[in-house]
Amino acid sequence: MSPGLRRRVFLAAAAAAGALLLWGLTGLPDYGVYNGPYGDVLNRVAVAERSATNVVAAVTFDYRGVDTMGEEFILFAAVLGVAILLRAQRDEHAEPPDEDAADRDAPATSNAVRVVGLALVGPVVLFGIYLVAHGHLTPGGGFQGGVVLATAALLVYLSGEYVTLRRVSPELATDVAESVGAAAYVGIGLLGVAAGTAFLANVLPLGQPGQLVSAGMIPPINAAVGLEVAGGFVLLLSEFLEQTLVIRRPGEVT
Amino acid sequence: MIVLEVAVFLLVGAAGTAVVLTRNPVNQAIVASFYGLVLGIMFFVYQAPDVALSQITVGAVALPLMILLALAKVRALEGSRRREDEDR
Amino acid sequence: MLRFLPYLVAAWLLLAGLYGIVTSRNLVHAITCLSVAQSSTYILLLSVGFERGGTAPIFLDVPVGTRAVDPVVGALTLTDVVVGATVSALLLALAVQAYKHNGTLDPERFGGELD
Amino acid sequence: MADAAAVATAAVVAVCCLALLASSRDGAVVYWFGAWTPRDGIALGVAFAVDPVGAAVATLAGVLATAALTFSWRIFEAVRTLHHGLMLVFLAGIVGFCLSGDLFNMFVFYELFSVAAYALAGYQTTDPGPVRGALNFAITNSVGAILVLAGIALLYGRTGALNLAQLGQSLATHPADGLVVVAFLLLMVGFFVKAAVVPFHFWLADAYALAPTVVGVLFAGVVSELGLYAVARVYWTVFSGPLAGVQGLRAVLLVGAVTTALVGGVMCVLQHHLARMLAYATVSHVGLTLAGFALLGPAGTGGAVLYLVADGLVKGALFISVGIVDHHLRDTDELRLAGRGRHLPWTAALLVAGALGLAGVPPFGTFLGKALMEEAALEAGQPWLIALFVTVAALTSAALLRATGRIFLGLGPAREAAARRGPDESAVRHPHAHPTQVAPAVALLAGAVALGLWPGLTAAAEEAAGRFTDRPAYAAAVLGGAAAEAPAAHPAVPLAVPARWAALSAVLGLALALAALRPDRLPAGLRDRLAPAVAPAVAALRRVHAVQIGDSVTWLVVGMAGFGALLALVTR
Repeated sequence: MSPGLRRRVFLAAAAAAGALLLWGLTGLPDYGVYNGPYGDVLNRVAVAERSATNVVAAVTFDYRGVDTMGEEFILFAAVLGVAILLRAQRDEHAEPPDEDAADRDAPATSNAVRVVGLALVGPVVLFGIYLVAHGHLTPGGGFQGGVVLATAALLVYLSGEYVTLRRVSPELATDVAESVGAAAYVGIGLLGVAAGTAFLANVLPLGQPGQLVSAGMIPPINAAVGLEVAGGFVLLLSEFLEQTLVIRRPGEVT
Repeated sequence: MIVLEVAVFLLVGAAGTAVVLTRNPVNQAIVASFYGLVLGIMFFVYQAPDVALSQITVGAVALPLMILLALAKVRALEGSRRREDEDR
Repeated sequence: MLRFLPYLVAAWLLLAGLYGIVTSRNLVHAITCLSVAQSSTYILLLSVGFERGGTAPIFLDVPVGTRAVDPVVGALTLTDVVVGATVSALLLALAVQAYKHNGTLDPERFGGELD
Repeated sequence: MADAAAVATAAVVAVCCLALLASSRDGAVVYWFGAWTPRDGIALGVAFAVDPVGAAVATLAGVLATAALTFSWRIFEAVRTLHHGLMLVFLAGIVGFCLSGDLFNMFVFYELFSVAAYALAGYQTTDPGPVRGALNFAITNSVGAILVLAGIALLYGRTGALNLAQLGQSLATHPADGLVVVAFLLLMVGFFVKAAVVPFHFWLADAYALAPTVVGVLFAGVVSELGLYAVARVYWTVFSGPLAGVQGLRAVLLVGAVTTALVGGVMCVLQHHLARMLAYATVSHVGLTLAGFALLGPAGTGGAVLYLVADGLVKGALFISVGIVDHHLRDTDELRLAGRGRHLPWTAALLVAGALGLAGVPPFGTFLGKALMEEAALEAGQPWLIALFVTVAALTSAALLRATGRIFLGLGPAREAAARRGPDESAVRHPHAHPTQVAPAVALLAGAVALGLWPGLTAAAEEAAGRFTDRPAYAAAVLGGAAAEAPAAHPAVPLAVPARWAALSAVLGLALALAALRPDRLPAGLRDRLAPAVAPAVAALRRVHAVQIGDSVTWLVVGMAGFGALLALVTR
């Protein structure tokens, strides 16, 4: 189809599809009205049953924990996929960036930016860990905390410290973090099987609601997810970075 | 409160449309980052702070960053391609 | 008006994102448009679980039994956000590859069938 | 080492799924993750609800993955570990998708195997084709996934449930309204994108044909069929209550089935690239399978499932055979390869056997599946479907027989072949096919034959389908309640008449192939009259199929509007 024809065909079809969508959407309860029952039941029982004050976390990691396990494997598959796509390509170039070259190629950064960037790394890491550790109590958790941790690694890069980044998070370490995170999720799930109930059953002591050590297996799962997400996102970002760096040959002005 | 909600919904609709209509991918990444932020705010209105947090970290930071990195990579490839042409 | 507005916004964003993909002349642009279409599902999910006057489903400072919004849609949307981001990352890697082989990000200039 | 571990894992998965299949024969096996059993009919957690149909599809995936990984034993060098990891994640996603009893959980597994598939389709990075195919595949299928999720959101807003059984119970109390129809539309279209039902199929040929063989085996063998499985599963567990009285639904689905079968069949004949040929054969056989499901009864469903499994084995074997051709002759273009396969008689035999499997000739399992579907078509008052089955099976087998004749016997007009000759014509890598390459294909074909010879298989399939289509029994098994009564025993399907139809397919296929290879033997009058009539239509069909990403998404929206309009019409 030519671009013009395609646009016209799409607009005509989208008008019809939009009308159908609206027809379906009018069947929903009004915005602001929730009829339940799933969410209402969980809001009523989750805190007592799981000692987790954040019911979203209880749903994510306990009641519907297998969804989240699938989600972690989606991340795992995507990272494997990006790696398989971009690494195979790097092999074509046959010259991995040695550290000197990488140092030269990293973006030029002013000292002020460098200092501010590096100074931010500590607080960002702390914030990330806080989010992971308190996931069962307050908003946050392994996923949000993991992404925040990954941005800390990125801050190091943006401060022009590519070499430091390679040293702090070498490919192998992030690979391992990501895989171990995914495997740990399955491992924690198997605890339930070992205890004689079901896969992903919460068999650890639940403790008191509101305390840092409570909600049984939810905090360990949060930690596993945090590890995987942080490793996964650092890998994703650094696979793209690596690409940018390989292409620029040493001595080249960009 | 209701006025605020309506304003946020309209802003989300407008920002999303702006992302689609921004044809230059570098500019689009910036607009997309703003859209991610607006969506995050909307999720606070929805009383879903968990989702808002991850939307802001992913939609406003991580994803635009990956887009920019991919574009940087493409530009680098473009440069080496042009150099090869000149060599020839 | 408000009772239907979020659904309207979601439907609009879905179609707008698809429009962007259909008319796109740049793969990276198309991928960002896909993430806009994806975001319509976040809005739709959270809208159907929203309860006016409800708090966030976090019972640290408020007692259990307080009216709260549906925690399930929150969990579903969290998963959805991750899925959207990872798919986008994979697509970006493919787009970079496509540029490497074709010298362009314009799908219009990739050529048709091989056969 | 990595090879052995991957093959062993896939084989263990296949065996486990087979065990599940055996143990679920007397009723669904329900497993609640986290031990969250339902309370007062409300599911708190996520369940796997395994029945023979889901377990059969999962077993098919496990068997195909084992065969594919065995085939790739000696081929991958550089990225082996990453590749095998992705393959196993891919398999895990498929298995989870088949076993899950929760709509959102199905979506998660759907995305899991899809994400793995996008990467696997595109990673052969030295060749520009796969990347382009993978991009179209990934974007179009992601749009499909978004529609699925929108459908889930609609259903959740109405019922506050995600468990399939609970959703079905909740919807059954009211007749279908706009929301139910549109939710069904969104889920159906989303899954039809994966199934490559016309007009959602435009992404498929590039993605399947350009993917590495080891991946193509699973793509062509089971992934498309998963889309159909999902539509059937969701229809029978969730929508069969409110949509039960809708007379026109069968017609709507049959429109999709017939279009898909014919477009796929014709496009298959028009291909000269072997893997593309198999890709379009997949499209057309998806159409046939959909016809079985579209009859909306136990017999049609049972036949469709039986056909799906046997056909998946046959197509897997064919994809491996094409992989052997590619490995040895470094090409898969029928015209360029003309006469160059003379030293590969075993591969030729595999392709001929596969073509007969596609034609649905006894003793292949495809025959039993088709016989059951034909029986169901007669019962449902749709005898014309038999003509469709005969035609389509003839088309796809003709394409393969033609290619086999040309490549391995050197038949066909010389000038067509000469025009396509490449420079490295003499490039033959290995004189003989390696056993780890041939054995998986032989094993898959043997499996398809074993299914065809299994005594009482049609009755068992019909019984399994009887459970699959019994919504109250499914709900009782998942949510607790009165035990389902044992379904009635089914008489064996008479096979004499279907055998004649299958023979007709094969004869027609052979005749078509010979006509294509020896056009000079056709009466001149017929040739002169046929060519001008067919050529414009063929050109138009080819033009429509020369797509880029924007086109396949446009067609997706067109298809959604079309199916939506039809559904709106019949549910009025």
